[in-house]
Amino acid sequence: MPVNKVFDTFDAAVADVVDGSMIHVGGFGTAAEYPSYLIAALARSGVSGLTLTGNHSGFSEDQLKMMKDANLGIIKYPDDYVSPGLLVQRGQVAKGIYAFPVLNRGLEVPFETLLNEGKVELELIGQGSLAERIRAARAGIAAFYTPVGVGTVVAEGKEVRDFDGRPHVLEHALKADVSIIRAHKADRYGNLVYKGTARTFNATMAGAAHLTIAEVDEVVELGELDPECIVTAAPYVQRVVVRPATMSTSWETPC
Amino acid sequence: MPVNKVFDTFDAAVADVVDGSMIHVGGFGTAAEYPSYLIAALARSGVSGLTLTGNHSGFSEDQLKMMKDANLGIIKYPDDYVSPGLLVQRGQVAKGIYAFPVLNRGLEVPFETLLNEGKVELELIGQGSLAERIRAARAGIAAFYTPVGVGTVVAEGKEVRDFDGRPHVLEHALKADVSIIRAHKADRYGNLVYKGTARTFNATMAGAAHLTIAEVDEVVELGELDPECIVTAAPYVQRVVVRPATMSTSWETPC
Amino acid sequence: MTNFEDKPRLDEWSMAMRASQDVREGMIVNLGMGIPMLVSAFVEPEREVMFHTENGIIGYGRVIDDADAVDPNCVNAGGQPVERAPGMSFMSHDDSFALIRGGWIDVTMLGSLQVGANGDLANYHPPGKVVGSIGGAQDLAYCAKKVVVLMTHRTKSGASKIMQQVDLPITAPTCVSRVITDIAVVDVTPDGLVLREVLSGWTPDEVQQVTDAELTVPDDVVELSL
Amino acid sequence: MTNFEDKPRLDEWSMAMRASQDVREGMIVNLGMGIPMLVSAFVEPEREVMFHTENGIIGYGRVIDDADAVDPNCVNAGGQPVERAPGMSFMSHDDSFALIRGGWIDVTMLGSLQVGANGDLANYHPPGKVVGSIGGAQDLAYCAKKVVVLMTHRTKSGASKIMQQVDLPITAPTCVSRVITDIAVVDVTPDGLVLREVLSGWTPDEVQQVTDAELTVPDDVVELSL
Repeated sequence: MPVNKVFDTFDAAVADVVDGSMIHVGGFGTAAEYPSYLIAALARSGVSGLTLTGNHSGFSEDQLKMMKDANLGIIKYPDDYVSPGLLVQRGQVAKGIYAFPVLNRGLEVPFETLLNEGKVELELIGQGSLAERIRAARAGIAAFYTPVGVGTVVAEGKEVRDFDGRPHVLEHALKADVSIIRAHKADRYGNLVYKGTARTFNATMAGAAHLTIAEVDEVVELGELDPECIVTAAPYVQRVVVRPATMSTSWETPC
Repeated sequence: MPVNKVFDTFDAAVADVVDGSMIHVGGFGTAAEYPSYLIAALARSGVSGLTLTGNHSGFSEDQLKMMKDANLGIIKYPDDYVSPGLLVQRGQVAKGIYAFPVLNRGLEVPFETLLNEGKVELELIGQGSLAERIRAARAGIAAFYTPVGVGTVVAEGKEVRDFDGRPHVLEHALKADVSIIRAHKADRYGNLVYKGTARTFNATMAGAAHLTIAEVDEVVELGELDPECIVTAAPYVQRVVVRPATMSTSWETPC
Repeated sequence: MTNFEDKPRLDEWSMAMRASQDVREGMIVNLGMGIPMLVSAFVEPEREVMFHTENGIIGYGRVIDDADAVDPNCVNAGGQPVERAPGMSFMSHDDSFALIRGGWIDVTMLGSLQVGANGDLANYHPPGKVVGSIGGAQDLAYCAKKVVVLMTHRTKSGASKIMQQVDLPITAPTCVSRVITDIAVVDVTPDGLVLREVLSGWTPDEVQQVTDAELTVPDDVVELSL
Repeated sequence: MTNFEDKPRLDEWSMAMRASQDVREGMIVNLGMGIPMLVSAFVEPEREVMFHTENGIIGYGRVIDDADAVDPNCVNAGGQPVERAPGMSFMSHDDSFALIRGGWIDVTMLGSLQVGANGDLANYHPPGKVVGSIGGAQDLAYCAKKVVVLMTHRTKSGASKIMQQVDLPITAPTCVSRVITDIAVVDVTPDGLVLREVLSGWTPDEVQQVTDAELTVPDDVVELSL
């Protein structure tokens, strides 16, 4: 039987994600980079007590609607954009490991509200150390010394050691139970390519978990992806799901 | 004046490499992966007291000639293949940091001869830790904990610490003064793509030194390399030299 | 402290224009959110600079303001759509920060809330917030070869943002080498802050009056020109 | 110790053929130099296995023995030219070993000089050499989900290579889970070495006689079949 990692539905792909899981959530800042359908499927599954990692804690449904209506910026928000903030807003998240837990001005995002109420835990970490800690998990490195963060809040309680006369802080790998990521094309082995800046944390998180699920625009024939240009190699990806041809306009619709 | 990292000759590209430098030498095992013309230029320059890192310490001229004549294996050795062993044989190397310092059977390579005579120093390190130590230098990581090597010769004298109940050894970044590497195509900014398995240590070493020099088959117009498929980004490469259209058959010929 | 309300100030675009003078051909440059992101508009394409953005482009082109020309998969860290430029490449987030941490960024320009006389950078935690968002500025602040801050000289309520000692949580210690404000250019040196350029309409003494930190005024202080 | 010179032994190809039974569809497999590299010849393409090689291919095809079909830039870690196969990709050496270290190799098959009763692997430092070449086997031995050793049962001079305690420098401690030799298949278990399969023409007792380490012989020991 040929290897085939393609799942029929997002619901099936996340069905065995259990309460209390740690989940790497791909994406960075704009709608085109997030695994929206996988986030929606996790919202529908109702799984709770999650630890999420990612750049940003995300927006509530109302905030997204407002931003869509206002067309903030000149990049439009598609109707099927679901932010990881949905999981926060719905109380499914116990802890966040983020570089941007809150907006420094303006909107109060759901995570900030819950943090102020003492209902979620935060581990604040700079983007570079976050990315490297995730990469370390993929690469089997337990911990590493980086110069970044020494003397600031992110290094509190962490070991500091000098190398070549410069202090470095010890950061630990972040291996998740599940990585949910967005890519452009996949083949049935799970090889992935991305589209421009959607590579970001998506490629970083692939393989940094026991289970990596990729939401893709398209599955192509084996051999169609150029072996010189594959960004994420097949072993890192266990499941692939294709985004629907017809845009889903509510996260609540099974998909 | 437009940015242009392309040098006219290999001799010019290595002219300022000084005695006692640490040099990452790209390549892995077969002729097509080595920066032969850069190795030859270093041999001609006569620079000495070098510390070389790489997978393999390399062959002598006589050994190469023998292998070419015998046509060992079914991949032919081109006449312009120069092994890093040339630098060892000529006494230009003080120390080697290698995964394969010697052949476990058969030929005695120049490094083994000099090692037995006490004329060179060896730091033995497994391929994976070597690659990761070089990558760490490129990535600004001072040191990292790996499970590999604990309880063996490569971990002697190194710190060992448990993470998740498993012992790990602390390995330090290897930042060189110069990386000499081989790539397939470059543009004048220094972006690089490789050809198949020639990527190996060449891509690993790009940017893991203060000065990276790439020997390439071809320089293409800016914009011709697909931004989704560039393997080594421009900032990591300071100099590019194109291999000659007519094969050089002696390393002694200025080039 | 006098407010000097009637005195001239550079607007954000003019500050960016001044900052663009510090961007030279061949440099690898990272522009932080806010005013710094305006700088690229003043770097003509012939001056071959590679702009890096944390989310994984090295060598992007101009910021796009035509909705029809936008590619949602080619944006900078501020979410602005940018042009594809010849010689650019995409990379993952770990690779992008490896580039930063490895010391390959020649100059980063960052916004800030405060800068200390010793070069301390405090740009992530506004007063009154329970937490701040440290984002990607921290790696840039620790690892870029040169850190230039672009910020207004004072807060809206008139407090100096160049402090003898910052009183907000720091993003990175002793990392800033230059501050470009709406009225002056100040360098952080081993001997303290040195006033390099003063906006026309201000005297060095007046700049000092609106600055918490002590400024050295050298003989060769010049007028800030765009 | 009797030599049993007249008894049958598997040749290298037959050992590889036996080993190929342990390679199942969907597995990520790394084959070390020597006998292990022969294994891929016995895995039909329909059994979709991804062969990984340290020098940076995941998913290569068959070893090529036609000089005209050789691509010098598509070789395995032993320098053998290999076919491009659909679904393959190339990676750098650091990425290739990240894949190994991260635990993504299901099975690695390695040659060895000695294996200990506790699973110690000693495969890099031949007796009499001042140093050995540790190569890429170490990462595989520590990090692959399963380590299978393919080696002759004894040295040319007749010494057992399956040792109660290895006496050569080790590549990695307690990592081997199975040894396939030219006369037997032996598993390393928490209770010691267990004889699983014996080549026709040998009795379990005779295998024990040419083995330094103590072997447990379970009731279900079977004849080694290809």
